[in-house]
Amino acid sequence: MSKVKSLEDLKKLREEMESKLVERNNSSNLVQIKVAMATCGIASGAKDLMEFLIDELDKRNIEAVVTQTGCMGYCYAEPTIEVTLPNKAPIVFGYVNLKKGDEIIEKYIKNNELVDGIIPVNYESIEK
Amino acid sequence: MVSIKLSENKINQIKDICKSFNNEKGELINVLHKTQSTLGYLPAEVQEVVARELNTSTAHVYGVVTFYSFFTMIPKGEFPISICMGTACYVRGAEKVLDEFKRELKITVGETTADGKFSLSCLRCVGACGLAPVVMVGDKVYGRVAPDGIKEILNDYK
Amino acid sequence: MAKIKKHLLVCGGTSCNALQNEVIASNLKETIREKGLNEEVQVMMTGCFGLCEKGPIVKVLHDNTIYIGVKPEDLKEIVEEHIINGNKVTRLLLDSDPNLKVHSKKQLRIALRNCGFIDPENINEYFACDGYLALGKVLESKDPQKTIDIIKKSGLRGRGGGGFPTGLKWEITSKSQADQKYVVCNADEGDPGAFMDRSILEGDPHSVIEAMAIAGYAIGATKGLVYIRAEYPLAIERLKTAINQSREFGFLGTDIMGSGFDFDIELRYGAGAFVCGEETALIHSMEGNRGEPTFKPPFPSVSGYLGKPTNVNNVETFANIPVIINKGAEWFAAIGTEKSKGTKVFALAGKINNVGLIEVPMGITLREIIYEIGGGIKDGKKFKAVQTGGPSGGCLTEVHLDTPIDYDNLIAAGSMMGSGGMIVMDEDDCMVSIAKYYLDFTVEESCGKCTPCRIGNKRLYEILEKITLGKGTLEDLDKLKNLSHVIKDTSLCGLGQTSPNPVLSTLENFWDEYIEHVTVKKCRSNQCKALMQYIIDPEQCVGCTACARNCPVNAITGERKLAHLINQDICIKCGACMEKCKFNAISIK
Amino acid sequence: MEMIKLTIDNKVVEAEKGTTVLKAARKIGIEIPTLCYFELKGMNIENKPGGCRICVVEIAGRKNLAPACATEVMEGMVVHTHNIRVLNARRTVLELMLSDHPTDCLVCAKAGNCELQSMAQQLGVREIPYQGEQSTYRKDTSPSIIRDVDKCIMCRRCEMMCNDIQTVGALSAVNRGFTSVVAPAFEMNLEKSPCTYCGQCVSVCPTGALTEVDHTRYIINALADPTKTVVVQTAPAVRVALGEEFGMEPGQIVTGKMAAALRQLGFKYVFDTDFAADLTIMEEGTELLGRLSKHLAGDTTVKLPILTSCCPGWVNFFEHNFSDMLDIPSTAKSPQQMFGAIAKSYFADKIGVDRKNMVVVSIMPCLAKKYECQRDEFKKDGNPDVDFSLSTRELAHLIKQSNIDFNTLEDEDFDHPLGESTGASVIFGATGGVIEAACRTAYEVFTGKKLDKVDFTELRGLENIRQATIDFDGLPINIGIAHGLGNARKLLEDVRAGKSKFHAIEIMACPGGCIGGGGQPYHHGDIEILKKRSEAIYQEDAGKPIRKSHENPDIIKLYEEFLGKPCGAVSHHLLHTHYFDKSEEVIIND
Repeated sequence: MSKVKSLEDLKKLREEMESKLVERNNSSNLVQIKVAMATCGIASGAKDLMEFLIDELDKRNIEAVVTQTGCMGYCYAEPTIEVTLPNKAPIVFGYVNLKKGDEIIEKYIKNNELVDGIIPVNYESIEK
Repeated sequence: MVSIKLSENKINQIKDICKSFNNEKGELINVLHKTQSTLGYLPAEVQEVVARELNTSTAHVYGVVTFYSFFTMIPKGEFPISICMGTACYVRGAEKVLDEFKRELKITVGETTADGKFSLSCLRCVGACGLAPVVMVGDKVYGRVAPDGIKEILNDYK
Repeated sequence: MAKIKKHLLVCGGTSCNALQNEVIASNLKETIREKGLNEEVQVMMTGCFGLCEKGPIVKVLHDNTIYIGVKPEDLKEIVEEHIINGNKVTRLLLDSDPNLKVHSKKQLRIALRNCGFIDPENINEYFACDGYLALGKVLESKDPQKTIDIIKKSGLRGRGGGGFPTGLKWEITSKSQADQKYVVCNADEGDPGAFMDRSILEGDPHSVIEAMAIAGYAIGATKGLVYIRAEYPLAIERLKTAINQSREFGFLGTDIMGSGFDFDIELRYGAGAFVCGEETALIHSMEGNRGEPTFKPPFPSVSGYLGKPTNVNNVETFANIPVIINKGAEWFAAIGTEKSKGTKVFALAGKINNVGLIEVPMGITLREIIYEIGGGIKDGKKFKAVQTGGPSGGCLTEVHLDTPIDYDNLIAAGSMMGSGGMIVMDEDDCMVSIAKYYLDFTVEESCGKCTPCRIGNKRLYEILEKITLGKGTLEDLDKLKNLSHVIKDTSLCGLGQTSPNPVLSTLENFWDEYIEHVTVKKCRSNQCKALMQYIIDPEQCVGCTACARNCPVNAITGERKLAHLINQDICIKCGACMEKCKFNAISIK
Repeated sequence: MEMIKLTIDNKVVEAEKGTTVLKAARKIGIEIPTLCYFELKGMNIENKPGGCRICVVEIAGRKNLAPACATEVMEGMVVHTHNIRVLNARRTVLELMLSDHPTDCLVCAKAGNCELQSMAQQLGVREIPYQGEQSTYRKDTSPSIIRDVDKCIMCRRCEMMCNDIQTVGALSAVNRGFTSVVAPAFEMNLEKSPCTYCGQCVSVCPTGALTEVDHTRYIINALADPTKTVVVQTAPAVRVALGEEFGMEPGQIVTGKMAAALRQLGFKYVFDTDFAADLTIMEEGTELLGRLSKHLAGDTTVKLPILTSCCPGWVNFFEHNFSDMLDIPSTAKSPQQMFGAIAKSYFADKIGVDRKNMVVVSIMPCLAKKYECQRDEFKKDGNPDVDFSLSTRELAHLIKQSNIDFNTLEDEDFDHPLGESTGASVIFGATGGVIEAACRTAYEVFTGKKLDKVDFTELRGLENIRQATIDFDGLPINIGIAHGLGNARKLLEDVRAGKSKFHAIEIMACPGGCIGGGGQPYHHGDIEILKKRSEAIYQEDAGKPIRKSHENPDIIKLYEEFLGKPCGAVSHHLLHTHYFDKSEEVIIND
């Protein structure tokens, strides 16, 4: 890994990373899942859930990236995950145990059918 | 003459820890953290060795050990049980959970059961307020614990 | 391929009129079925939208349309016009309410901007979110004072509790002359019920690292220290990972981004002492000593860690810095109130439906937080108080619900911002017991150095305990008041100067409850065991013996099939009998 | 120096920048009460934790009250030291302190000298409204010091003395909050800690938490026992401080009254430790010259510098901390122990009393002496050379108990032969005195010449560490002096590192030397008292007809009749000792 030597270098690096993300978002069949893995999430079983999702999506031949992320703020509904289907807005699901995880794969990811436990995003983020 | 009764192996472990912090007095708290995580607790003899290695007084080391609630001079149980006493847990009934543990284990806070299996302590907030009341056994977090659910938790370790 | 193409979401938050939501959902489903769309349109109940005052809410997912105040008779129009014809029903649109337009969502995430969005262990994702750009800009400007000016102009105040202007603190430290200076990040989050800093470090550690480097450049320090609670293993792990990544890319180390500026960060661990959140105590703890505070001045910005000028800021304060640099002081200063700029992260907990981490603009009201973001009180109980500022804060009541929250208003209301704990209490919480709980905490956490805090808080606790045991007198209430004022007035550090706040604010706001405890010996919340009695109603009791069998101390006597009796001298008031009674024969008096 | 103008209680005062409000107020006669604050001005001893909160004052524009002891003056500051807010706060703080303090003042060892008691009087506290749990701890009695820390008010003065000044490290604040207290490691007995019994903690403790072990009752019993011959010796520093206990001005020399009082108390023989101090010079001086000569002759096995060994606190200190250098100090016993050894041999034989029936009592400015006289190596068949050591304060109690009006006593002399002393022995009581006395004798013995001027003023003073080079007729002798164990540590570390250039070093454990000993009347932080005691010591020296130890006629006689020559066989047996390794030992225990 080479060191970033100037602001220009950094800006290039950012563009590169941004375009990778854009590419990912524009992909026609890539499912993106973020698992909230802060202390409350892990305490509620987010680690097991993440492993489950990775294994099961693989087994069921669904092209997906599962990544960890920090606290989404919905502590009451841990574990929580955010699922982004190709060309769709992200949806946050709460109370996702393994059974619910399975249901999300089968119903929402495979069939675009929503399941219980959706948490509407109730915050604004700053514009980048 | 004060005598220190510790196995050579343990003394060397402590010395190595001190050395890894350049035997610096200012690193006392880091040294104590590392030592406690290695030996499980910080009995008097261990503090004597740490004091000597860091070239400070044993009284100073003891003063520091007794100031911070994280440090303990009593060996904890095989499965240390910690009840979160953060406000969120408190208003959601942590005290009742604690009382139930006390009754069930027949020990009070800061003690270890006779068989060395369980010890009981209270924690400040672990930051899992969404799951209040929260109990930790070792590193495992149990959320939404009710007084009648504690037998079940203990059964996991029996 | 999936048949379902469109989704309609109905808010299922418990604080909206739950019954109405049910009606809306089922009517909507019916309408969809009538139109023969049930194969391709799905209707779902969801969690709270945080727009409770405007409910019921229906959201059309595919084009992100939110309808507010929806009535059953509106549903047909929504389905026909919007779902089938693709024309939005403008009169019901969220945007049609001009008041809501600005704050259509109550929360604004600045400090938490990347939490739950990026992978905290992947620096590349941080780059994609303008990571280290602010540091790059600051270094390129070659003007530390300019950076300080931006922070000053932004109006950012310390998020750790005190609310001291951050830019001013930086300026003082920058002007202190020394061969070595330090930047310290206070991550010894200790308020019971607060976990903002932990979440930031777990979710976005790079923003804190970046901000510390910026602060280092601004004040002329090359060393940074993070003082972090040892009880936060995950945060420590992620921070370490992030520091290593940052070093690999050259954002820490020597000659950062070719600027000639050197900066690196080390970790120091706390060991379970709340008082170490106080900056002088924190510094003594980092030096390997007992975490006892010392009198200020000298302030750490003049003489701190190892006697050198030291700038101490907390995690959340730092998390705001890169955004302020990137988006400008004016942008930041436009958010919030006149004297409190930006947003504040709160850990919303207690008797509330949506326990969670929230970030709201300064100036939001408690009502908005509790009823709209928090989804109201759990189990439909009645709101009683909200405690802010942890053991240093106070309890606010219904009369404060519409007060805009900022540093100064909270102090005026007898509480304080604190680090951001926000605990909601309902009618079941006894306010004397709550005050006692906080004093118990303070007694436990007082360092013992100064008399008023060491002994005074203990005496406060003892008086409160006496009251909860039904032995209090009116004179005790006077003692509580005088003692509280003296402790605040004479204590050495912030801990003692604020520790009586829970007592004073409950005395102020719940005087009736105190009076009840000491005069008629009654606890209206039935929390003070000594003040209550479990009574068996002989009319209701069928003599099933369930209560007697479950009483742990054999306080209940009575023949089978005859009314039972609780011996009050033996009863320990555990409540087991009441739980077991199937005939509602046992009540609390 | 930049001057700051401020207003205190409506009076304008100008004070130096950096001064505290407390000191600025004192300048205009406003005495703000303090408890934890402690200062020995000019000795670099200051305790300023700002913890007791008794000295709080109101400063306009500040939201809470400020401790006067720790708040620096600022231009235009407006201070109120006794308005209603301040008075209520101060009184409440004191009431809180008293609510966690035993009220057994009637029988407390510190009664009458207790700063907490005085404060309660001063603030007119008549009841303690805040009652509750009191913190209780185990009482700990060591050979010299009693810790009754139920009475500790966490002023931290003892901790400061033990760590910052003495660097002994026996004490630290331990625990937290209400249970916090100052204690040795593991709250174990002082006896098991590295405590040197220097007693400086006792001398600064404002309450009865730290006091000396009281032996007066044993003395009364011994004096009443017809089978016992009770002999007393009094140390040099006692005579310049004892008067304070009877209302006299500090620095009053009461040698004659003291001798009279002791005789009236019933001591059969009233002797002077000064005699033994002269003897010490003979032995230690000879040892110094012996080592020096060998060193000059090129003997590399001889170690220099030689360290004085008359201070038992200091001996304890190096046994704990410098056990690798036990061969450096002089082997000469302290004057107290030399006296005991001679009293129970030479003198006992002379008057035909069996040593078992002789009780030797010492009056010392010191608490470590209590421990020293109990050491096993100073016993013969279990019978100690010195049976009891009383502090100056205990002697005063004893005199008061015995209905003696000290102030009106006629001066009396010491008895013979162990009461004859020189000016050289008197100055043992002040820092630098031992080495000055040694120089007076060593110079004359070494050079064979008479000293023109016996005053080595370059060795006197109160600076922490002093050094001087004395010209031994062309041979420069480098002398080092330290008082206070922290200063001693610095010199000793140089020696350990091979960097020391000294031939001889005098060390006294207590700041100021014995005049500031742990057994002296409480000075409550008044440096003037120590200075006056020191002046009195040198005044007593100047007034003595004989001012060199080797000219003491009774010492000369003692060598002729009994000891033979200094450092000879009898001396070696009776007057020299050896030291023990008291550092921690690791016992490997699998």
